[in-house]
Amino acid sequence: MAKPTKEMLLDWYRQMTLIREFEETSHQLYFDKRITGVYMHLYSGHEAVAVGAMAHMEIGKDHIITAYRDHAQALIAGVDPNRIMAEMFGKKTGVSGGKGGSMHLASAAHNFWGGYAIVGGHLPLAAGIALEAQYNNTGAVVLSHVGDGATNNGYFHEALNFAGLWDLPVIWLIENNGYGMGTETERAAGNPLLHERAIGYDVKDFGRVDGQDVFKMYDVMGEAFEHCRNGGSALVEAITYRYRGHGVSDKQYDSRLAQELQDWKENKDPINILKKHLLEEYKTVNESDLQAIVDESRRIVDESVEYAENSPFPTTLEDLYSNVYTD
Amino acid sequence: MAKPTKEMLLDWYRQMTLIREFEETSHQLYFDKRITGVYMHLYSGHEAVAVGAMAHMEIGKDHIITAYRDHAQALIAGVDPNRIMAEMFGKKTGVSGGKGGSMHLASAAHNFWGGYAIVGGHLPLAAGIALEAQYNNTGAVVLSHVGDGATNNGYFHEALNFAGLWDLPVIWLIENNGYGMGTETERAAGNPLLHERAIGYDVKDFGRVDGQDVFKMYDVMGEAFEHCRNGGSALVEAITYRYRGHGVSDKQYDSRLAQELQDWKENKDPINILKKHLLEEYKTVNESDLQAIVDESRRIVDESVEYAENSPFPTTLEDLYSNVYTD
Amino acid sequence: MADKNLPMREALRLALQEEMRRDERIFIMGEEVGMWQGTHKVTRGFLEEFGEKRVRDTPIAEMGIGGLAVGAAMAGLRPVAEFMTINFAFLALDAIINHAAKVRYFFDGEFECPVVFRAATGWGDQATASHSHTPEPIFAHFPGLYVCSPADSADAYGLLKTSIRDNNPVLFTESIGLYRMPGAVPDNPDYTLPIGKGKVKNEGSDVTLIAYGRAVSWCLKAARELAKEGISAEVVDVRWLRPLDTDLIFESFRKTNRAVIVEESHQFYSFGSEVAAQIQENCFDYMDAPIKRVTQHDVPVPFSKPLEELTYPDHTDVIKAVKEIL
Amino acid sequence: MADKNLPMREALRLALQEEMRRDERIFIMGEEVGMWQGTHKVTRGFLEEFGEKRVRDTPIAEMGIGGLAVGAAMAGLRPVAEFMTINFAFLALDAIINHAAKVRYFFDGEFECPVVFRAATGWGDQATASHSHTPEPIFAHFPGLYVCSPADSADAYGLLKTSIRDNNPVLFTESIGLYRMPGAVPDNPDYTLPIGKGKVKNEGSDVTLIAYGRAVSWCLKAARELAKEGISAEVVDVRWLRPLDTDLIFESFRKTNRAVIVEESHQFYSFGSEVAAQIQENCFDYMDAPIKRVTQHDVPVPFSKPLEELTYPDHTDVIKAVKEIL
Ligand SMILES: Cc1ncc(C[n+]2csc(CCOP(=O)(O)OP(=O)(O)O)c2C)c(N)n1
Ligand SMILES: Cc1ncc(C[n+]2csc(CCOP(=O)(O)OP(=O)(O)O)c2C)c(N)n1
Ligand SMILES: [Mg+2]
Ligand SMILES: [Mg+2]
Repeated sequence: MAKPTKEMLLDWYRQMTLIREFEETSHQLYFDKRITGVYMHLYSGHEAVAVGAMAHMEIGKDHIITAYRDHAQALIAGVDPNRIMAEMFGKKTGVSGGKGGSMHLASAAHNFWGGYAIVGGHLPLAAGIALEAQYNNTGAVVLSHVGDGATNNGYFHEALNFAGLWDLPVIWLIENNGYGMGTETERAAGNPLLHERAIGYDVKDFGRVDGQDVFKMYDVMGEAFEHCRNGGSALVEAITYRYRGHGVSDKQYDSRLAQELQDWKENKDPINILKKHLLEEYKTVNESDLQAIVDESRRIVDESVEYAENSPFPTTLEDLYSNVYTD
Repeated sequence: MAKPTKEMLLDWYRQMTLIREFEETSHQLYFDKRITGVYMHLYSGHEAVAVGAMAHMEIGKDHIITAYRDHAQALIAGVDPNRIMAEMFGKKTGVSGGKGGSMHLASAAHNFWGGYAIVGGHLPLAAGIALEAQYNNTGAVVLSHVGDGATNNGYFHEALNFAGLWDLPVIWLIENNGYGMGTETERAAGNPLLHERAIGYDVKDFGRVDGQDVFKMYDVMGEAFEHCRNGGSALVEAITYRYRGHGVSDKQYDSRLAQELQDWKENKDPINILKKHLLEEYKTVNESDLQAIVDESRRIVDESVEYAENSPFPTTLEDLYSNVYTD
Repeated sequence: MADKNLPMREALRLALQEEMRRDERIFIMGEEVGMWQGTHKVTRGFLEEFGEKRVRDTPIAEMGIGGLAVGAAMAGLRPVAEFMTINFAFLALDAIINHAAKVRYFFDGEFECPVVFRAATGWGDQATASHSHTPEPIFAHFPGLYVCSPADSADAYGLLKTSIRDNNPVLFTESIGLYRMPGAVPDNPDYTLPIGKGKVKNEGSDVTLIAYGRAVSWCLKAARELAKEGISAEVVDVRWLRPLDTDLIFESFRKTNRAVIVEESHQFYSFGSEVAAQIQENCFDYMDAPIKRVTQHDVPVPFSKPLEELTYPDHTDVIKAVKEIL
Repeated sequence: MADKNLPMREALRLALQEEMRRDERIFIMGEEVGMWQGTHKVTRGFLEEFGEKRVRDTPIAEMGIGGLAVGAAMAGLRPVAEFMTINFAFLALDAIINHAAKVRYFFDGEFECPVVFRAATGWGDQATASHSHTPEPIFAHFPGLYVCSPADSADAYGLLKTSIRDNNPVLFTESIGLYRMPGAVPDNPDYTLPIGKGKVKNEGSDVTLIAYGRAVSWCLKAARELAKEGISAEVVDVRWLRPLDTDLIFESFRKTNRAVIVEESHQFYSFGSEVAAQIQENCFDYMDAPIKRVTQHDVPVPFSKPLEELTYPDHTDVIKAVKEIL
């Protein structure tokens, strides 16, 4: 894998801080009751996984799809943060017109096929999108995130078997954050080494990778993309951690796992790891450069909140009935 | 594994010939339109798999469950052939009162939990039956047959994961007869070495075994039973072949695979293999002894047909509505 | 042009074949659709003509088939996903209802999902309880999906083309009992029918018989018998359970003031339930008698031939119901 | 003995706890029922009291959960299998309908299947389209299963005990909107209620409001408001969708001659469809007006709060419907 350039690293830093600012702000907005609803799943702590993986996507060609923990993928794909935030508010200007909310962001223009709320439900969709790529010989690769908990669902089995059997260009990126809601991976999977399931489908097993280290993510995902470009499916298991519990409905999280949480934040924070590297590797990069990036992310998120706040709600019967069907 | 005694071998020969006679007779009866319906799946060619496996079951303690190809398991378990044949005729005297037919034989008294018609549907049931054994500490083992095609279904994934995760005493016996209906194992499974899926669930992989050789079946299944007795799940992949195609609805089978079929019959017939062994190993066993066993099987099957023919059909509304619910 | 006379199976096959010849994006996938030539032979010869790329045998993986078809459809292909029988589509309920029927809505029009889920439906031949459902109404309960079930060869031909050409997800079920039934098929490769529009299959004035799929044939047979006794029965084939052609139903009812609704499935929370509810809500002043329903007995379907026959209605039950309200 | 006042969640918890104390064979399994204390806290404290053997956290594997519970029930245990929400039970439709509801029948009584499938049901809190179903009717379409959904704490307590003690498979759904609603609960550990029997929750003479689950509370509220205007509404809570208490429905209707059926789900092929069909079939001569139905709009449920609120009916829609037929 070619060593990423300084420009790339700075862009990753921008992406990761944007995600972090966005998620932490969303968290605050939720507890301020400005974002409502019962489902909102944040990506804080996972940043290096999506950033390192999506860095290999050829814009306008490759595809990305995930579950309900989908804000980061939308942001990295380049979807307008204003419209993402507006969606979380349920506004008409949201990417999904306020109909989808936090769990259902998507943008056809960005080949972001969306976030899905049924665990495992998007996995066969990923295989189907990959079938189109193979069918029309586009050379595209589909990147599909998968939660550790989702790997125990029948959808995972059937989708990966299709991918292995038909050599569909899909990368199954397991985000093993240690839990499915409150259930540890070990209490849900007969074999907690989830990547070992790949062999059952003739999907290439790229093993486990430290999902907090964007460099390690970048390297292994590079190989996975390469593998799939030549037709075939790949599986990568990234070990990561969720800073904000399962979702906003997760009341007991912080208390139950305070210690574990603190350890990850202090010693394995993906942004700190990248920051440390940047400062050590590049004399030309200093604290203030990086702070400027954080500030810019901050500004973008603040603006998105303002945009969302000032946007109208969908309210009419016409809004309600539009897009049930297409004509 | 202790070497099976001569008496055991003769009993296996009895079981295998009884199954063969029963199935071939059923086949004839179907084409004579004396057995009706669209679904009937015969076990001819598979005999050594169930016989070698079930030989390890502790009567009244262990459990057996399978899919719709279920005549053999019923016969080996000791269910009255008369009542099995009556069921295939849809008679009131059938094991399932005529309500289940060929695909739904069962007998609580024999710990035979039945044949099921939805591919993969019985697999979580097997796990549930094993949970009862574990829950009540009965020391019982559940033997669950699985078709090669069924291993690609979500039910397989979820059931095996439960078994591996909770150390449920279930043996998953894959009967890889090369086809799911008309689809070769290789065209349905990403990795046609189906036993390799075990690792994904922490189910112990006992590899592949020649399902036509009852001795090999007996040995590997002995180890599998031993493993599960101490709590834990096991997977065995038996390679076998179906002489009568998928089922009676399978019109093109004989023609399409005539050559392949003939090869299996001539060179890998499970009954011939056992017969050859008996005659070579035991001077005291001769052709006529074995013929007498076949004749007895023949007689039992003839009797069962007569019994079925002479039994009444269920015909009343009371028959129709009984056992929809229990009171 | 002169019509062809084809059994429904062949009408479906012709429609699918012509559509696949017309549009490269259309492909068929499902268990045994290829080498086996289709469990019900609707895809006979397709593998040879269109090749493995467009005629795809699948593993026995209904939830995967359902979801994969949705993804392929969103991405621009036009999948026809065949469930060997509708019973196995129970395993794809989530893929069909929570994905196919909703992706357009919860992304507010970002994607289209032009998928057709084909499935053989209905009972007979002692298929037993788990293999004998006609559950169209439970799928049609949910908005976002269209549900269609043809009653004869001409409709099968036109409705399948309509379903394939439409850009919404369609559940298209084919009564096993009709596959062999012959009927005239228009010799027109662009023969399509409007979505959500039913058809009067027999004009009448004394009573309206309402059904879809195979039950329509019982109604037509009943109408013929009733005619001999001087009773004039109108037969309405709704063709679509969703959208449901209530206008046509009301129009007929306002003329006859009596109705019998006939279906293959169980009675509760089903087709007849909705149609009867709709009529009394919208045609109250036209009701001269209670609306009757003819359905199968409220039991799982047993194997034994005499019991199975006892389970299901036929034209004689329709005639009986009609006479009860005349 | 004096009644306790408990929110429905606590009434369910108490019923389950008492039953598990009474019968060692009963165990609870499902996603997050243990360490998390239950997504809806119905099993709060259970892991501590009953241990891992009887309080089993499961993988996210609904079809497996459904089937495993069926096998365990056949083998002699008495599983209470919790689906976090009924939406996820779509993935277990085959396990519930083709297995739980049929094993007794197709083996002609060889086995019993005393399983209770519990699931939170209903909408609200912007759960979005795939997480907002109240699909009890589609499950209740099929014979072999019982389907129950309580409307208040006392019923929740008694009906859950009834369902657990019965030897048939029961789908038991709990309206999320009712979990917090307080109500009197009889202080009697053996408080059970008859299967398939509904209850008049408010006596009236001008119109009958028929519902189950959460919709009952809208009916009661509507009845109170209507009373102020001198309109006397009887409220029938059917409690069970299968078996459905048609006798009680007919009895009330023959008294009031008018009915409005209220439900949380979509209109087509649903609860109101069947009840309306039943009434006009069996009480035709007592109908003074068309039977009205109040349901949610025929769209997937949107996220945005104002749109979500627009989607669903409440007591005001019930009042409106009543006035249309008075
Ligand atoms: C089929 C289904 N079952 C249950 C749920 C409820 N649920 C939502 S997220 C979740 C946990 C998923 O965990 P994991 O796959 O590890 O993803 P993570 O949230 O950790 O990113 C569960 C059980 C659901 N949405 N869909
Ligand atoms: C869920 C489901 N899908 C499809 C079918 C139709 N079907 C019945 S048997 C079968 C093939 C099963 O093959 P395999 O598992 O290898 O078992 P075998 O018949 O070879 O013993 C299929 C596709 C079904 N019964 N259930
Ligand atoms: Mg996780
Ligand atoms: Mg096979």
